[in-house]
Amino acid sequence: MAIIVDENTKVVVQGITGSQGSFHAERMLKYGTRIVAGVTPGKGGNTVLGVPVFDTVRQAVEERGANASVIFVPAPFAADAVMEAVDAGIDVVVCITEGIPVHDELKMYKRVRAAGATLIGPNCPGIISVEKTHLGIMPTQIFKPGKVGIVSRSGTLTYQVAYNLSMLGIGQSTVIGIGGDRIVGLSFVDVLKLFEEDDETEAVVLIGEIGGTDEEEAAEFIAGSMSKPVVGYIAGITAPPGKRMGHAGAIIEGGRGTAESKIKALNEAGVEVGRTPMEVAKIVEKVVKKE
Amino acid sequence: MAIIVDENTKVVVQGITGSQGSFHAERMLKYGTRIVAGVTPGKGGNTVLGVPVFDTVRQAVEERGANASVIFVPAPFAADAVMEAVDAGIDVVVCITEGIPVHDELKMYKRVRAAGATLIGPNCPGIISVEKTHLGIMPTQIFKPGKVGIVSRSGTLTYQVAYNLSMLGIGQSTVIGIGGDRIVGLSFVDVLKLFEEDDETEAVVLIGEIGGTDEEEAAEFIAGSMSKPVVGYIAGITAPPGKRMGHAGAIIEGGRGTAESKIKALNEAGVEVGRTPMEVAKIVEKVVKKE
Amino acid sequence: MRLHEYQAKQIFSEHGIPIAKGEVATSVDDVRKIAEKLGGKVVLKSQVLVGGRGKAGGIKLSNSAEEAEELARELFGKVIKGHLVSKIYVEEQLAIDKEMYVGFTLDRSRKGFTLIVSSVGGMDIEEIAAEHPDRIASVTVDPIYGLWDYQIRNVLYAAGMPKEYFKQVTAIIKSLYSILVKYEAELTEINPLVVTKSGEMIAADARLNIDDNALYRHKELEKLRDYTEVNQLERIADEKGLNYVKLDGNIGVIANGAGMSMATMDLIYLEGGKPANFLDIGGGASSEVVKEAISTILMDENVKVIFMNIFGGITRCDEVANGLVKAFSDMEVSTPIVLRLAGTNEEEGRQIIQKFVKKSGIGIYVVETMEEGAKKAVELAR
Amino acid sequence: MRLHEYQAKQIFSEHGIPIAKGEVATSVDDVRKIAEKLGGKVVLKSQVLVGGRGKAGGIKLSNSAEEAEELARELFGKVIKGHLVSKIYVEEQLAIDKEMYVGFTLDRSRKGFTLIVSSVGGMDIEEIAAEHPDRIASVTVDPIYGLWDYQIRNVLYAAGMPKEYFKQVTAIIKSLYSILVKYEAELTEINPLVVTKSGEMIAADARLNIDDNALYRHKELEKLRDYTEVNQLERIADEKGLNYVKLDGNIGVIANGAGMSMATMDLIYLEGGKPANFLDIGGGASSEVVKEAISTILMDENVKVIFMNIFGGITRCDEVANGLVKAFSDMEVSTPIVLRLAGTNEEEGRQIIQKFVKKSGIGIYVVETMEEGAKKAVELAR
Repeated sequence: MAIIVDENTKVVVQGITGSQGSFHAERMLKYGTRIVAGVTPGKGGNTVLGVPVFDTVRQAVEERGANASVIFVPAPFAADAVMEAVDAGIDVVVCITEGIPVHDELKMYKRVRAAGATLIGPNCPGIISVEKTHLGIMPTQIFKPGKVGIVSRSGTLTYQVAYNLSMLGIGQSTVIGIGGDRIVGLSFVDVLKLFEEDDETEAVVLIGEIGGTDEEEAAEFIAGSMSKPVVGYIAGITAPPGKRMGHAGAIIEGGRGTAESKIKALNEAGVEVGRTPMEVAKIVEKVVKKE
Repeated sequence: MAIIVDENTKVVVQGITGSQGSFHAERMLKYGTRIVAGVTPGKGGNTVLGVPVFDTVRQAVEERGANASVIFVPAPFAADAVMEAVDAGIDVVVCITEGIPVHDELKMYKRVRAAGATLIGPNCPGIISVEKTHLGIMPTQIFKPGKVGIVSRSGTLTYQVAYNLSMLGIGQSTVIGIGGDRIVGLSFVDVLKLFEEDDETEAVVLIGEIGGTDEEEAAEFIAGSMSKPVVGYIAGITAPPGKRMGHAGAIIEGGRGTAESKIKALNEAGVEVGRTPMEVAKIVEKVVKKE
Repeated sequence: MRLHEYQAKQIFSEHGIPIAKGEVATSVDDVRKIAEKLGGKVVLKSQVLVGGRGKAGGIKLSNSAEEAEELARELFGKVIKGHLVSKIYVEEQLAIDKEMYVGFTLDRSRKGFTLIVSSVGGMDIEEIAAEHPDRIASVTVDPIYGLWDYQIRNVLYAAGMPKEYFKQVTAIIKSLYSILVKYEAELTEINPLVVTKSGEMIAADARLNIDDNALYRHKELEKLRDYTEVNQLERIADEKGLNYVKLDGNIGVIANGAGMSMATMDLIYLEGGKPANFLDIGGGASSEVVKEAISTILMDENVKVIFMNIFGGITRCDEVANGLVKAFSDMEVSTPIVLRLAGTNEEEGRQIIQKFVKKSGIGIYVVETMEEGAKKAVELAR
Repeated sequence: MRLHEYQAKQIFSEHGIPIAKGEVATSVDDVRKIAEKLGGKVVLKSQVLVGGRGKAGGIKLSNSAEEAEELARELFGKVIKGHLVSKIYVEEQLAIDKEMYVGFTLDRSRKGFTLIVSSVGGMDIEEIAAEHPDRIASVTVDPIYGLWDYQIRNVLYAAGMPKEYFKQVTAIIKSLYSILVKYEAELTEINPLVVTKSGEMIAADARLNIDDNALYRHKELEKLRDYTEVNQLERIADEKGLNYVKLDGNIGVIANGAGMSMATMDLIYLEGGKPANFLDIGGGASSEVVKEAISTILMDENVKVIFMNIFGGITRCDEVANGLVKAFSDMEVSTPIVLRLAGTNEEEGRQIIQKFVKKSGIGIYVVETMEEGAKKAVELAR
């Protein structure tokens, strides 16, 4: 078992003929991901990397049985791509695209939820169920199979922590980047629930950052409903209030959503929070060995 | 048991201070309907017919526990009233109002369905569970308790058929006017399902009219999933094609939705269709006696 | 409310949909002038609110201003499928390379607006569906989420639309949807959507039906209503707010509720009679409305008897009775009335009528059932 | 992108929200002329994109054109909370009877736009919430269904809004929501919303923040961006499409991803150093972007060392290495670089750097971990 996706997941890559799409599709194929189709409107009938390309997701579902999608289309067309995937009956949509307007993101979110599908991202590195499948843009070589789940708002920090864990000999079950935008498909709580129920996961690393209250809500859930140990990391302790730190997720507004408030909430929920990615890995090591 | 509403249903009347609202609220109260609140924005704090009036449905729900609503507000404000009711947590919304723009009706429909609530109407006479409760504008004196359910797209025809049934000594369980507009909250199929599961209903009268394909879909459901006998009536056999017959429900477009196609579909599903309301009542008499 | 082609085209054009050059004319003289301006090679299109006007002879091609004048003389005053031609839209002729179809229509069963596209056109959409099922495709737009590009792509691929037209036809479909939402239309279509020999895509016809219930929010459209088209009686009824359709029988029908009105007509037919009209006074009608209903029907000279069939719910029988009394008090009425009153305040209504009949002695036949009423009305009409 | 008050007010006014008479001035002379035109009794409001400008002395009342001129002389060139005053909005004074608050803001957790209304105003919304919790109310609008009247009513009743204001404030809230949707704002507010002694309701301030990601659909707004406000370096970075924030330390930071950039800054602090900036090259940066990032940071004279911390995912380490090489080849760089490369194409990247360092002999310190890198950078900055 793995959460959300596994070796049986049949993937369609939307935007497979673009430079990012083809580069990462090739990497995913190498990792063993079952990419059954690509979609680029107007390019239907071609083949890329041995994968048949269709004009529409509907065709990819009907003719190739795709049930998950990874989206590499540019921001102005990304919301449409998500809507198309959901409408075609895709269960899991991973949207890599960065820079999608927030009004579009809200519509995407609502549509996906109404359809009962799962949206990972946007502005995310995707999901990897280690040695089973990879839907996204992660540097797969850093992961090692094991029993630690990782959920993160930041792409690169995820890699960093996974890398440190692997160096310590601690493998991962599923690693999910939920995305750095203000409106994303999955919350920490959504993913923690899945890890809690997953037989292959024994501990979870939660990587948050300043802005929003998702970490605070996660702390509440952990305190009330998590039996598995959770280790935290929060980026942005030193970020000056009010300054915009890269993607929209990282704004401190009105004192809420500060690193302090998040770390405090997590600590109160019994979550140890590391000050550096390396420290996080060492705490996990301690926690996992204790088990 | 009765379907959708019963003697425990707690009703709020939206638009209770209007002339239609107060007239029919009084009639409902006399029938025994548990009207626990009225709502008219700006009139909160008053009392009408001994019923406390609130400014918002939310207040009526919080302070009086209302779980159903009957709406008498004018067409330009009716969609807003439905949205308000659903948002306040009302389970059953009966919208009497006629003349609501169809673009509004679509939004109402979608919102109610997303919330898992039940919308009866708009442009309907409401619902009566005989001798239990009445949410609407029906002439209650014509109904008699019994085991025949009635579902109808037309208000007055419903009364006519119920009247004829009562004259023959055949009582009714629940009578629902689903409304004559093109977009209404409940379809024939929705109601037939409920009657099929209702212990107090032994037979059903379905009163349709030209336009749309709701009767054809009902026929399909009856053939496949109904064990109880259904008797039909279709108005508009002689309506000239293309002419607009009153409310929007009654247009014949492109040959679909004609009285002939509906009667044929019902007959093929084993439903006997009466040519006059009286004939319908007589068929029901025959069917019920046979049981 | 259905708009005329020339009215719809103006709205289409304002929303970026290309149309041919043209102007509307109300006189032969106008037609000649416009045709001259457009260089003589024009189409004369009768502005009648009915489908199939082309086959019925309502559309004519002309090669010169003189010919246009002559054709206009024939067309004005002509009756096309029951509609009088009083306006002609004069348009430049297009060199047509290809005809297609695009349109949105309210979908009752799917609860949204269905976009229909066909890569063939120039005939009724029903014909296209029957003859070229592989060249027609549709998708229902959820009004909550609106129209998305992928839906258009899905339909265009499925309808076999040539790729070189995707961009233009997508833009047109998006404009059509904006118009649909902005004006609260229930139907809008372009049939045919034409590709000219020079590669332009042009709406060669334009249809836009607005939801009557929404007209109060679109006062600018209400002004476009064309009453010259409508039967005089229907126009009067409309101004009075009555739901009236003129038919060709001799039994005036007044009922409350469309279903009841239709059932009443059906009954009259079953008894061997013919209704003179459909008239639904709606729910909760006042005595004033009832009076207006009666006076409207009496304007129809064919009417020999009126059958009023009322089953009161939101309508109160006493109001109906009062309306009847008012009508008879204000007008001199010799037409007999068959009256059936049941439901809300039935007793009060009957008493009002009995009192009035006693006092005035006029011909109101009160019946117990609608079947009896229909029988009586048919009998009186003979 | 946050608009200036005068820009937002123009948009508000176009959408039917009443504003006071006023004009924007860029010189003392302009201020006097506008003040004269408005009759002397005016408010001078510094157009700086920061909250609390009133308390910080950015807003002045004047009773005559002469006084306005004098006050303008003081305000122009003044720095309010780090923002230079280069524009003053001159507005007629209002006879204020009552102050209130209305606004919409993106709600991440409820996935919609939250309407906040308070029947008291004239201070920060946080202060209102703290001091008058019973006079403030909110509701989240589902973007799929839009704003409905009942939601406004619910909020107005809950905020204790006097009934006589319902109509005006409802109209203003609806306009605000239209603006929010039309311009894809993430925040829009009126604080204070003023009722004058003569009973008019007027937006006395106006705030409108547009989603940067949506600006490509609103070219007309992009033109309104005021660069005089922004740090020179940030402006250059913005033109290059970089995500750069100037800070006051001496260690230049370049990383990929906002989280990684923040974590890198956090590490530098932990090691006792101070970052000179935040710079996120984003995902999938090309060598050109990397080169631009380095050249931008080198413009900051405080920078003594650059710490590049890259963990490649969508970003490829070879691209980053090539960018570094390009930067060093095109510019004369004496600033040492601490480089940490891991992830996608890590090996390729390292080889490019090794080759380059060998050939050119310049100061690039390649480290294995980010902790080590931070330590090294802090050490070099001393």
